[in-house]
Parts: sequence; C-alpha cells; structure tokens
Amino acid sequence: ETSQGDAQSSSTGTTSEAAAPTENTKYKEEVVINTGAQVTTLDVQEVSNVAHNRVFKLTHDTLVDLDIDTGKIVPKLAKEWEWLSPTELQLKLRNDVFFHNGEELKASDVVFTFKRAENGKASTGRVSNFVDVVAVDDFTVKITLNKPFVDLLDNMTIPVYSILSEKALIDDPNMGYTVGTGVWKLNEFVSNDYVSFDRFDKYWGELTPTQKLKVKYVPESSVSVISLENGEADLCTDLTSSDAVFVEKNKDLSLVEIDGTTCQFFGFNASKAPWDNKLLRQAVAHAIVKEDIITATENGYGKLATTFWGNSQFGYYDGFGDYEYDLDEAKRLLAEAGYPNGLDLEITVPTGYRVTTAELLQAQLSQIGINVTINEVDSAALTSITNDGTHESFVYGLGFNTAGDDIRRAYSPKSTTNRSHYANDRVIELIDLAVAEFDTDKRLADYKEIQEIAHDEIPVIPLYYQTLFFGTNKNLGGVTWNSTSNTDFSGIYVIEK
Amino acid sequence: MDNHRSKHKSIRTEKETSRQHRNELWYRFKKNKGAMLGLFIIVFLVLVALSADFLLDYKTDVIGQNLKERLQSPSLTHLFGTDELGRDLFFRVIYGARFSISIGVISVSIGLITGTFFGAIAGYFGGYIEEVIMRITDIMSAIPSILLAIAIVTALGASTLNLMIAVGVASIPEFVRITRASVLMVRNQEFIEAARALGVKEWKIIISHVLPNALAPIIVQTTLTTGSSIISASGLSFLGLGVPAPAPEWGSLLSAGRKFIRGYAYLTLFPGMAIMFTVLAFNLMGDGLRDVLDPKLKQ
Amino acid sequence: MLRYILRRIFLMIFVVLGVSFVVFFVINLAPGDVLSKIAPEDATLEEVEALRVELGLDRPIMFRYLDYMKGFVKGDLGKSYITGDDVFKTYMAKLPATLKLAFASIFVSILISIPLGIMAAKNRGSWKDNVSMVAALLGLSMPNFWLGLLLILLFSLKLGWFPTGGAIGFKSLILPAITVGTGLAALLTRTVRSSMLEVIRQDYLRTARAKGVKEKIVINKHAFKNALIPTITIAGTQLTRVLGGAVITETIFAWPGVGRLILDAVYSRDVTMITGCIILKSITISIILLIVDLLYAAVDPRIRAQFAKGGK
Amino acid sequence: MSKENLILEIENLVVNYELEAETVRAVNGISLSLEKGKIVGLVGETGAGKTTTALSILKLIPDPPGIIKNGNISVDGQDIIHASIEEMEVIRGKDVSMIFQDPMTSLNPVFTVGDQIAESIEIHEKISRNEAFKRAGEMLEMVGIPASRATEYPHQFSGGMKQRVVIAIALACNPKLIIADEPTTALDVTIQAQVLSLIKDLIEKNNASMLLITHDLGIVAEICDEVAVMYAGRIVEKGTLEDIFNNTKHPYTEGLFNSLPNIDDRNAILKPIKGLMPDPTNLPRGCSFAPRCDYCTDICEIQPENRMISHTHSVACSAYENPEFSIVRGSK
Amino acid sequence: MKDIILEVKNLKKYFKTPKGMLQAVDDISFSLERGKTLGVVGESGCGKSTTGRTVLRLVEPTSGEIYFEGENIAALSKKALMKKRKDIQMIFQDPFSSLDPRKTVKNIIAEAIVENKMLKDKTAIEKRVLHLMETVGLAERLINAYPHELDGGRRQRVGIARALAVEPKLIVCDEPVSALDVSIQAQILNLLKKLQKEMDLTYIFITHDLSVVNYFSDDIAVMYLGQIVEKAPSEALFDNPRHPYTQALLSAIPVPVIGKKKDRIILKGEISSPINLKDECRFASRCIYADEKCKSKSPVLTEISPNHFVSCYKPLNF
Ligand SMILES: Nc1ncnc2c1ncn2[C@@H]1O[C@H](COP(=O)(O)OP(=O)(O)OP(=O)(O)O)[C@@H](O)[C@H]1O
Ligand SMILES: Nc1ncnc2c1ncn2[C@@H]1O[C@H](COP(=O)(O)OP(=O)(O)OP(=O)(O)O)[C@@H](O)[C@H]1O
Ligand SMILES: [Mg+2]
Ligand SMILES: [Mg+2]
Repeated sequence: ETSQGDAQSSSTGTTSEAAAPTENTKYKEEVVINTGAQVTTLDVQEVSNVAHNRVFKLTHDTLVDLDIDTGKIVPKLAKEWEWLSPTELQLKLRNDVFFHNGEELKASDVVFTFKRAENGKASTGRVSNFVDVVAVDDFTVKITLNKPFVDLLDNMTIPVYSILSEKALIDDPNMGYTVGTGVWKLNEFVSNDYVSFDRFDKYWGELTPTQKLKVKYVPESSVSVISLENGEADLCTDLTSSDAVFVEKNKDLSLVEIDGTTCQFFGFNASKAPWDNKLLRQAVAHAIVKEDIITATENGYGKLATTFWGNSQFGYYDGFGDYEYDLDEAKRLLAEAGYPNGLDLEITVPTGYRVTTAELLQAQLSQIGINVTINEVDSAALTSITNDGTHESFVYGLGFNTAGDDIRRAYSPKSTTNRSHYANDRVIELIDLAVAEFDTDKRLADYKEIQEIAHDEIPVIPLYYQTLFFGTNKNLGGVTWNSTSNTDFSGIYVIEK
Repeated sequence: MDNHRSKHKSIRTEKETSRQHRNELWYRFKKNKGAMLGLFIIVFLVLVALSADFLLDYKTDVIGQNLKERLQSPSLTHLFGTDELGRDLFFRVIYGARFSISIGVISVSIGLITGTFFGAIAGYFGGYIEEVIMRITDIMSAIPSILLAIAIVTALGASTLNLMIAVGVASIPEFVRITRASVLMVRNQEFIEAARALGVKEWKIIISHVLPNALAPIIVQTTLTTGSSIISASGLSFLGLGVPAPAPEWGSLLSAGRKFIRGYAYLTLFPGMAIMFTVLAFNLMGDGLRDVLDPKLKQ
Repeated sequence: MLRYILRRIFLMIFVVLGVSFVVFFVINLAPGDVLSKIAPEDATLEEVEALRVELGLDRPIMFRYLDYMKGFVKGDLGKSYITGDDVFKTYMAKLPATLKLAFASIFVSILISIPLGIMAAKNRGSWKDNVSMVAALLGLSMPNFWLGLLLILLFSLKLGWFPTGGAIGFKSLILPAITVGTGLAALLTRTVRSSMLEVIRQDYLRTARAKGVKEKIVINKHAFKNALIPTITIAGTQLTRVLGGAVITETIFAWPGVGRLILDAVYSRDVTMITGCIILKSITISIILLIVDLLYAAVDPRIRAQFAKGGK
Repeated sequence: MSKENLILEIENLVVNYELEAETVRAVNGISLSLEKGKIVGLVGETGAGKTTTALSILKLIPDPPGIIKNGNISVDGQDIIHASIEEMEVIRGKDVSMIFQDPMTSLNPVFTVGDQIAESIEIHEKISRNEAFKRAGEMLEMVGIPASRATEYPHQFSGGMKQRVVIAIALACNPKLIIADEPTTALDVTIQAQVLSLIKDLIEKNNASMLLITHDLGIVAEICDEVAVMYAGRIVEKGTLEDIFNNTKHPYTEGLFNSLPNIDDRNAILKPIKGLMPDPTNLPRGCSFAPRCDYCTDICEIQPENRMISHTHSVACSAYENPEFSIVRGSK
Repeated sequence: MKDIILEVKNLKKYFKTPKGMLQAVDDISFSLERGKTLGVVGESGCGKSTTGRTVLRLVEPTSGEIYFEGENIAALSKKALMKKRKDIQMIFQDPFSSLDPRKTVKNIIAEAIVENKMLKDKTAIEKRVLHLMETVGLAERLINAYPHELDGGRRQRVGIARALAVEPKLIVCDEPVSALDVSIQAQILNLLKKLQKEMDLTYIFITHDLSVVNYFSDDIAVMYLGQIVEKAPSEALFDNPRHPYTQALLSAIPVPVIGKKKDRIILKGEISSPINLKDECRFASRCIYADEKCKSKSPVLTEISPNHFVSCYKPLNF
C-alpha cells in the first residue's frame, strides 16, 4: 500500500559486489528475491510503482538510463540522442538488440510502443505531450513534443517508457507485452505468488552468471527475513528497521541501507475549513517533534525532511530552517487563528506502520490542546476519501522522481496526488516556467521559490525520508542499489561456496 | 416405546430430600475442575476489566507515551516491558481486558439474540418460514466470516462497535442452526402438545416452554463463541481492521507487536497469553457447561 | 440419490444468487473503489472520473449488478479490474493451493483428534481426559497468526526443518497445515470425545461385548464407526471454513490460496474478482458439503436410505 | 439337585453402583440356580435389579460405577467372578449369550445384520469370514428371515425382525445358557407371541437353558418352569410355576397378582400395592417390602431369612415365623 | 335417550412423507356416550394416537367431522377452538416427556388455570392447585418439586391433575399406564376410574394392552392400519370377537394363570406400512382366511349384531 509512486533516483546508488569472482567461481543457478508488495501485471504501461518497476527492469529496457554515480543520462537502447529543437528529440538506436521472441529491435517498435502508450493506464499521461513519434530510418526515431519539456530524458529512464515488441503484441495481444529486450525472459507469472525468469542469452549487454531468477511475494515482513536467514531467499526488499537488525547480526547475510526518497508527511486538507487556515497549520508545525517520530516509527532510521521535495530530485532545497519546536508560538498561532482553547482534528491514516506516526502526532498535538482522533482506513478508502476531500488531515508518503517537474503532481490542484487539495497560482506558474527553462540556474531559482511558498503555507508537513533496507546473502552481487525504482536487480548473482 | 430408561431415572432420583434442580447443576459444575478454573479466570478478568478505570488513568498510564523508555524488557518498574512508544505493556494489557472482554461479550450478544430469534422461529414454525431463514443462513455462512467482517468494518469504519458488529454478525448463522436444531428436538415433545391442548398461545409456548428447554446447547455455544469472537477480533486486528489505535485491545497489541516478535518477544507474548487464557477460560467453561447441561451425559 | 443431488444443486443456485447479491452490495458500501488502485499516481481528478465512466463504474449499482449477472448466466464471471485476468481462471489457479492446505489441515487435525478424543472418552474424567482436553483447547485458544509466527520462529528459524512459506513441495505444507490444523483439532477432539461418550453408552456395544468381541475391537470398530458420523459433520463444516477463510495463515506463510486472493481483491475493491471468487467459493463449498453428505451415507446406512428416498 | 446338573449357580451376589454422591444397592445378596434344560423366570418391577443380575453373569456390569461386591457365580461349573477378561471373552457368546430388551438399540446401525451375526461365529468357531457369513444366513433362516436379507442393515428391519436378529446372534454359537432380558417388552402383542414361541422352540431344539427376565407374569406362566420374584435387589420368593402362581406365599408376589387386571373378570377390582419401591440408595432396614406391606409387623425390622416352604419353594418373609400366618391370596 | 358427547364421522388424517401419502387415520367413525369409556386398541403405528390427537385438533384432520356436544370441532376457527379446547384434554403416554422439565409441579398445573383465566388471584390459584393435587393423590410437599424428582407414577398424576385443572368433559388418555410398572399401573387405573365416577368424565382410552382395556372400557374399538376393524361393547368383543385380527390379538395375550393355554393364533408377518395403501382389506396379507375378494376391495364397517361392528367379509363366529 505504500505510495512511493514512480521513482527514479540518483546519487545514493552503489553497486554491490561480493568477493571478487574468479575464473572457477561457482554461481548459484537460481536466485530468489522476496518482495513485500504484489506484482499484479507485467505490462509496463499499466502500472508504475516501485514493486512493479523493479520487475519491469528485469525484462525490459528503456531508451536511456541514469548513471547513478554522476546523475547523468547515459545510453541504453539508444546509443545517442540529440535535441533538434526544444520540442524535437531524435534518438539513434543500437542495432544489436533482440527481443525475447528473437525479433530485432527496430525504430518501428519504438513508434509502436509510444503509440500503444496512449492507451496504457500508467503511460497515457506520460505521452500526452507527444505530438508525434516517427521512425526516421530503421534505427532512428524522432519525438515531437507539443511544448518544451526539459525533463523528458530524465523521465524516459522510468520503466513505463520501456520498449515493447510490435511483432510480439501482434502475435499475442494478450501477453505480448511481456516480451522485452531485457536480460531476463519471463518464465512463469503467478499473480499474488511469484514471477520467475530465465536468462535471455541473446541479451545485448553483459550477461549475469545466474540462470534463473524468481521474485516471490511474501506479505509478512518478519517471515520474509526468516526465509532469507534460512537460505530460502537470497535477497529481501523493503525490510522494516526492526527486521534489519537481524540481517545485520547474521554473519551470513549483509544489510544494504539506502537513503530513501520517499517523504513521509503529515498533510492537511487545505481546501476545507478550519484547516484551510495557514495559521492553524503553522501552529501544528511548531508543535511537532519529527525526531521522535523517526525514533518511534523507524527505530531512528530515516532522514529528517524540511521540504516537500524528493531529496535526490532536481531542485531540492533545504536552505531555510525548519519550524522550530515551540509550544508557546504554536499556542499563540492557534489563538491568532481563533482557537485559543484548541480544537479537534481527525487524522486519516492507512493501516500499517503510519498508525504509529498518527499516535505520536496525537500525543504531541494534545500538548497544544488539539484533540486528535485517529481514523484508520485501508489505502483504497484513504484514496477515495482524499479524492473526495472529506478528510481533515492525513499521514502518508510520497516518492519523487529525479526530474524536477515531478513536483507538479504534488502541487497541481487537479492531481490526485495532491491530497491536500492545495492550490496556489504562483506555484503552478513557477512549475510551468521551470519545465520549459533550459537554464539550470533559473530553473533552480524557480524551484526554490516554490519550496519557500510551500514552507510558509505548509499544506503538508514533511516529516522524514524513509531509509530503505535490503537484506542479502553475503555472497550476492550484481545489484545496482538505488533509493527507489532504479535499483536494478538484473545483474544479480550469488557465489556458491 | 422406550420408557425403560426414564424409569431408571425415576427411581434413582426420587429423593425424599428433594434437591433443587439448579443446585444440582451447580454441584455438578463445581465438580468439573476445568470449568471451575475457566469460571475463575473469567470472573477475575471481568473484575479486572471493571476496575481498570479505577486502577489506571487512561490518558497517562495507558496511552501516555514516553519515548525515553521505549522497548524496555520486562522489569520491576515495567512488569511486561514497554512498547515502541514507551507505553507500559502491563497497564495496556490490564486495560485491554475491557476491550477484549466487551468485544467477546457484545459481539456474542449480537449473534445470540439475532441467531436465537430466527433459529427459534425457523425451528418452531417450520414450513416455508424455516426454508427462507435457513437459506438466508446458508448464504450468510457461504460468505467467509472474515470477508463479512472486512466488509462491515470497511463500510462502517474501524471502531470498536463496528468490530463487535462484524464479529457478531459472522456468528449469527451458527446460532441460528443450533437454536433451530435444539428447538426441533423440543418442539416434538409431548409437553408442548400438552400446553397446546391447554390453550396456551403459540408465542407463549415458544417463550415459556420451548426456549428454556432448548437453551442448553445455546448456552454452551455462547460461551464457546465468546472465546472464538475474541480470536476473530484479534485476527481482524492482524489484517488492520481492529480497534483503532491507541486503544490497547489485545488483538491490536499482539498484532502491533508482531514486527518485534524476534527482538522483543514479550510484546507479543503477554497479549498473546492474555488472549489464550481468556479464550481457554471460556472454552473450559463451555465444555463444563456442556457436560453439566447435556442430560445424556448425566450418568 | 440422483434426486437428492439435483435438489442440492438447485439449492446451490439459490445460495449463489443470494451470495452474489449480498457481496456485490456489501462491497459497494465500503468507501473507496477500484479506481484508487488502477488510476495512475499522477492522474488528475478528471482523469479518474473519465476512467470511472470508461469502466462503467459511474452507473447505479443495480445496473452494474444486473450486467454482472447477465454475464454470470452466460457462464462469464468477468475480468479482474486490476489485472484484467479472467476471474474464473484466476480462482481456479489458486484453488489447488487452498484445497491442499484445507485437506492437509483436516488431515493433521484428524491425526491428532481421533486418538486423543477416543482416549479422552475412554478415560472420561481421568487426568488423561483433562490433559488432552486442555491441550486441544490450547490449540483453539491461540490466535492463528501468533501460532503461525511462533511455528516459523521455532521450526524454520531455530531448527531449520521447514521452509517459511510458499507452496513448493510437501515440506512447505507442514507448518501452515499445523497452524490451521491445531484449531480444527481442538474442535474435532471435542466432537470425537463427546460422540464417543454418546456411543459408548449405546446398547449395541453391550451386544457386541456379549458376543465375546474383544474390548479393543468394540471401541475401535463398533463404537468408532458410529462416532465417526458427527465427526464427519464437524470436519465437513470446518473444511468449508478453511476453504473460505484461512486468510491469515495464507498471509503469514505466503500461501497463494483463495483466501488471500479474496482479501487482496477486497483491499483493492476489485468487485468482479470478489464476487466471482465468492460465488466460486460457495460452489466449491457446496460441492464439498455434498461430498461430505455422501460420505455420511458411506458410513451410515440409515442416511444412505434417506438419500435413496430423495428426502433430506 | 446335584451340582453337575446346574448350568448356572449364583451365590450371595451383591452388586453396587458406586456413584459420586451415593451408592445404589442394586443387588443385595441373591442366590439362584438353574438346571440344565430349564427355563427360569426372574420377575420384578423396574429397578429390582434384574438386569444387573443378568449382566453380572457375563461380567458386563458397566464399570465404573458398577462393582460386584460379593458372591460367586459359576456357569457350568466354571468360576466367573475370578475369570480374566480374556477368559470372559471366550465364554461370552459361546457358553452364555444374552438377548437384550430393546431390539431397536441393541443392533449396531452401521453394520449389516449378517455381519453382526457372523462376528460372533467368527470369533468363537475360528472359521473364515465367508463361512461365518454363510452360517449367519442359516441362522437368519432359522429365526424365520430369508438368508438373502443378511446384507441389509438393521434400519431396514421391523422391530420384530430386529428382535429375531438379536436372538439369532445369541443362538449363533449354540450357547448352553441364554439370558433373555425382557426380550419382548418392546414388541407388540402379536409379535411378542411370535417371538416367544420362536425362543421356546429354539431353546428346546438346542437343549439350552434360559434365564428369562420379565415383568410380565403372563409370559412367565406360559414358558417358564421355575420363577424367582425379585424385589429391591433380593429374591423374595422362588419356586416352580405351580408354587408361585397357585401357592403364592410372599405378600409382594400377592400384590403383583392383585395389581393385574383380570382379563376374564372385568369387574374384579384392582388392589394395587400401596406406595413405591424404596430408593435403592437408601434401603430401609430389615425387609425392604415392609413399608408397603399390609401384613407388616415389628419383626419386619429384621432382614428376613430365606425359608424353604417345600423342597422347591422358598420365601423370604419373616411373617412365616408365625406358623399361623397366611396371606389373603394363599388362603383362598 | 343417549347423551352423545362426541361423534366422529369419516375422520381422515394423512401425512405427507417422502415415500408417499401416509394414511395414519383413514376414514373412521364412532360415537361416544357421556360418562363412558371408549377403549382403542391396536398395534404400534396403527393410528391410535393420531386419532386421539385429531379429536383435540392438535393435528389438523385431513377431512371428516368431529362433533363435540353437537358442535363440529373440525370446522371451528382457531380462536373458537382455543375456547373449546379446555373441554377436551389429554393424558399422555410418556410421563417424562409430557411434563416440562423446567417447571415445578405447581407451575405445570397452574399454567392451565392461568392461561384459561379461570382464576386470577395467586392464593386462589395455589389453593386450587393443592386441591387438584389432593384429588390425584399427590402429597402437598411435592408442590415445588421438578418432574425429574418424581417417579413415573407421580409424574403421571401430575399430568392428570394438569388435565383436570381446566375441568374438561372428555379426556383422551393416550396409553397413560403403559410406561408404568404393574403395581403403579393399578394405582393409576384406579385413580382414573375414581375420577370418572366423581366428575362424570368421558374417556377415550388408548392402549395396546388388552387386559387393561378390558378392565377399563365400556366399548372397545380395534384399529388396524388406520381403520377400525371391529367395535363392540367390551364383553361382546372379548367373548365373541368377530374379526380375525381381533381374535388373533386376544389369543396373543399371555395370561398369568398356569395351564390356561389357549389356542394361539400366531399371525405371520407384521403390521405393514400405512403408506399408499391399496383398496383391499388391510389385514388380508396376514389373515389366514383371506381370499381373492379380500384382496380386491376393502370391506366396510357394518353392524352385525346390536352395537357390534365389524369390517370383514367373513366375520367369524364362535
Ligand atoms: N449404570 C448404572 N449406574 C447407576 N445405577 C444404575 C446403573 N444401572 C442400573 N442402576 C440402578 O441399579 C438398580 C437396578 O437396576 P437394574 O437395571 O438391574 O433393574 P431392572 O430390574 O433390570 O429394571 P428394569 O425392569 O427397569 O429393567 C436401579 O436402581 C438402577 O437405577
Ligand atoms: N407428524 C407425523 N408426520 C408423519 N407421520 C406421522 C406423524 N404422526 C404420526 N405419523 C405416522 O402415522 C402412523 C400412526 O401413528 P400413531 O402415532 O397414531 O400410531 P399409534 O397407534 O399411536 O402407535 P403407538 O402405539 O406406537 O403409539 C404411524 O405410521 C406414524 O409413523
Ligand atoms: Mg432391566
Ligand atoms: Mg401412540
């Protein structure tokens, strides 16, 4: 139920290397990855979230990729590219790429893919600014946009832009989308249970020594860790901090700890009285002890957040100080807003670990006379409540992409991700300006201004960035770790003793 | 034609010192050690639940947080240790008795009252009324009780009352069945016919003759269901549909503690034991009552 | 016999109709709909509304229900809103795991309860009786998920005997089967015990003894076969319960069964999936109950005779 | 009456049911013997201890709570009281077999009647299952049921037929002694007549002996050679048919006769015994019939001795201390 | 002029069963004089109890008329029936299941009084209960006893007291003594006789014990498979049974007199099932005298001598 959204990230990435492999190293034939979130489809254009993206990256490739160390866009299926104009991007494809069905990758496949994307649930919004995609020749594609969009290449590293095979989808309209160019070829997909893959030996890039890969759905996180300790699995994603300890303690395992980009926050419904009053929100901001929340909810792991912006996202700025913990100031603001004796507040919270956060908020806000009730709902209900705008406040999380324009969905008044129903014309104006701005400094200035406004109006109080934990077999390597969906498991291997 | 057996009884129980029926039941109940233990635990828990408000201050003792003392192992200051928000688990378990016992009792009452009502009607009147009631019961039991509970809790919102309703509603079919079966047995006894011959009205026959005699299996079912309701409620907590935080209902405590089950096992141990012993107590008492109330097992 | 089966099938249709109706409406009572799961994160409110119209979810529920039933009559249970998969196929894919778990846990519970129940009944009131009854009750008194986690801690982590989950191989079945089985065992033990107590008093056992039949055979053959009838009843109803609701166990052991499927569908408000699964589930249960009834007939000739008459 | 000629000898049998709170004194020192080839009737009201006596012979008293406190029982010279369970299992069904009162509940509902008859044969004659089953068919024919019905279940039989099956089971291994515990009480008169004549014929044919328990003096008059009348766990009067019916001595026996409506004289007034049987957990001191007895005197405070009236007739009534004493019925 | 209290005409009661129509009572007619006793005998399942119950309309008759004091009970509305009910009462066979185990003797007897609003005052009710208890010979101290504390005989007395409480005119006694021991049986029979004399009661006395019925009844009706096969004054019936079944029945009674062995007529087979009967003499299959005619059409009950009715083509003569 985590809403980490599409994500794409940067500098925190490291590649895990087990003891350097030698000539006669033996590799485990099948590697098993446990995940706590379900995979419901293998169609890259239908869903875009962390759990799915990790799988999509195994079977499919995007045109360009992100170098995690430098933060630069690097070639993938496209060897090189060129902006012909602010609205025209031309890409040259590699000519040694094959799909799992044996077909060679051609420009026509790219055209087909982006055409098909217009109907995909997750992709339709992504290509809504595409005017045209044409195959200039067999290995050259040209994308025409309706207006300048600086973040296009950045975005195109997200799996939702992965290239599909036209032939495969014509042959099999039902399952053809599983055919990609990635190193892993789908073997079996049992929804709600597991996805298994065979290595695709005609892969254009470097092959992993592993023959088979399985991504298994294990809903209960403590069980997932135990199965790692048992050797049933070689890698566990998304551990809780309390489980991470056991991985750390175990000398056969190693723990990967990564600063996440998902910002956990406490948001208000800024369009509904009384919380449309900035003063009230500021008062609350002064009464919260974020450190305590990190301590209790995440056992101390996590990075304090001061701005509602991904911490590896373009434009991130934390130069201004945070609201100080100051109960007197909080009470003063309450009084100024007309509530000297405090008021009631309902926090809607999805079931799960965020409930602890809500409990802490409840205790902290009681200090300034705000009487909190906690409304625990499942995530479907939360979404519909926040869409309808019947809520007062809520606790949730949001994962950001590296592209600066990703902030649009958090602040655009029409976006469903803007659960605060926050609307500020200047913010929208700045977002529009920035995305068409090729001058980096000017762009950064625009984004800084947005964050200053948001910091002052505080429709959401950012709490912290969640630390991500992965547990692995000590001899596991080949994974490019990354804060969110850019973690690339396709090279995964385990050395057998 | 088999009146042989009843004759035996007549001779044996013919006492010049006529012992009262109820005293006799109590006497037999007392002899059942398990049942007495169950009763003892239940009485104790009810007392704890009733006095929890006098013993503890909800705001400070039960939900008051103290992050400095979070996750402390059991000690003299914190008998059961503290949870991740530094709340004293002992106090929470004690206070939780209120929630768990009342969930058990109230949800069972829902099942009991509704189920007995419809079961008695179905059993006594028979015919197409029975057919309709029983088919609806079939439908209700074809919907997994947990799904029913999920639907109710999600539809009405998570609250203690809704949880009780959810668990209670799920137990209705069983009560309908048991009541009906039991009423069917009583319905054909001659004393019902005798009452009818005397001109006693039907509804009065149901209330004063049928139900009292059909009660034994219902009482047993009630105690047993009270136990299983507490378990069901804890299961719903596991699925995130339990009593909303920060109320210390045992199921919620247990389910909240499960992410610490390895490092801080006591967080699940104590609520788990509390549930286990309570349910055990209700079951022991139910079994004891069954032995006492089942006339066939008298000898 | 055939008439009886036909009657049962007729009732099954009735139950299916009722169940589909109730489920369809109950799910719609819950706040939130499937759009919260299928609309992309960055969708706008308008896009969500458009999608709702596209999927026909904006129409009044009665119409949606009728549409659904139209498909149902044609044998089409619809497609999942989430995955787009055929509901029937999805259910059938999960059914084997559920059946495996259900039968394994019934097996486990029978394995425990029959000897325990007989022993308790034979030694009624003795310490053996008390100990086995308390042991049986303990199984019933533990919340399933707690028991499941404890089993994993002990047998998977500490001892490493069994895997933590997944439905691969026989070994993976053992822990979930024990988790579900202990609860059932408690009920069954009690049933076996009380029906044995009932049977032990029967005159026909005295007849058997008077014939010179050995005590062991009196109990294990003459008494047990009779005590089996109520035991089958309870085992049957419990089986149906496991078939519908081992959700918790399935979650803990990552057991890819029907319960989990339904639960996930509920969380995502996948109405077609929920309704379809529950319809299929109630059909599965009806079939199993029918088999259980036929099983009685195998054990009890009196019931066989009733079936033959076509009555109930 | 030489000992060799006795098929059954019970001496001073005492059986108690020891319940949690109380002790039921079901049988209080009865002695009874049965000659080979004879039919002895054991008569008495409900709770007199008839069934308990019968079950003691096979050591089938439910234990707990039943305990044989005292006494000797021997069947054809073989000691029963000290026999082990294994030894008893050989005797049961082979030397001594029993017909129970209620055919509805005495047959196991889940086995075919053929199986139930064959089981006994299989155990005692050590022959194969098939053969035993064939013999079972023959037994059925003998009690007047077509052998083809051996594969049917008890519920497919009527009450009278079930009782015949029970008889067939009892007779399957040609026992020397048959104990019939109210074998026809559950049956209708016309069926009762059928079954009684069947039993009688079979006993004669097999040259067996029978202890017939009943409370119907009419049946006794019809088929028994000797009668013992039981009251509150004791035998109060014992003798040949002639002794008991035409030369009644005990006031209780007299009371029984007076309670019966006379089929030939519909205007005769019934003279019931007043009061009730005493509570077997709390028997009165002395003669247990005393509280209901019209002839009761002070000496009834003492437990009456068994007194031989003739060499076949005995009575346990202290009133006969007085040689003048006679009961109304006896005097007429 | 005879004072006919009850007249039953062409009474039928059929039950639907899975196998077919069960003809429990099939076209019976009889009448009963006030203050007299009609004995009904027959084997198990022949429809005796059903007849008795239908007279009280505890089961609804399928067809037929039941005139009680000139009024057709079968046609009464439920409400009117409620009022009439107390004139006809029933005493049941099983003294255990006919008393509510959870009520004391007092409550059991008083219920009838309270329900029919015969008395309101508590002490008056209690007085009446005590009076009734005395009438049936129950000691005063048993007033608060529960049924299970009583022996069969006393329980049966409670049942009688309950029936008497509403001052009925007709009592249907459904095997009131067959569950009792001989010595107790005689006590109860004497009591019933005494009450009949004192209160001018009319009895329908159902039993399968012929010696009892002979002692107790003025008229006797012998039933076989839902029909009356013979009906006559007791003496006539016993001295001169005309129906082969009655004869067999009488000859089957064991008599407690030695040497009194009659020529026993042992019937073959047993009473057959009352479901979907054919139009033939129902006794034909067991009757030694049966011929083609008996198997082709059912005979009707005819008066062959004054007050002596037989349903047989060849009534026997002795
Ligand atoms: N299992 C038992 N436990 C306790 N008391 C028993 C048991 N069986 C019999 N009794 C009591 O022992 C006494 C004698 O019983 P028994 O069955 O021998 O009488 P009976 O003469 O056969 O009576 P009936 O004519 O009713 O068969 C009765 O008071 C009876 O209640
Ligand atoms: N409610 C009922 N439903 C169906 N069949 C019934 C019902 N009541 C009685 N019968 C059947 O009607 C027939 C007559 O029953 P009834 O009880 O009148 O017989 P009875 O002569 O009183 O027998 P018994 O001597 O056993 O009491 C029986 O075959 C019985 O099974
Ligand atoms: Mg007996
Ligand atoms: Mg009857």
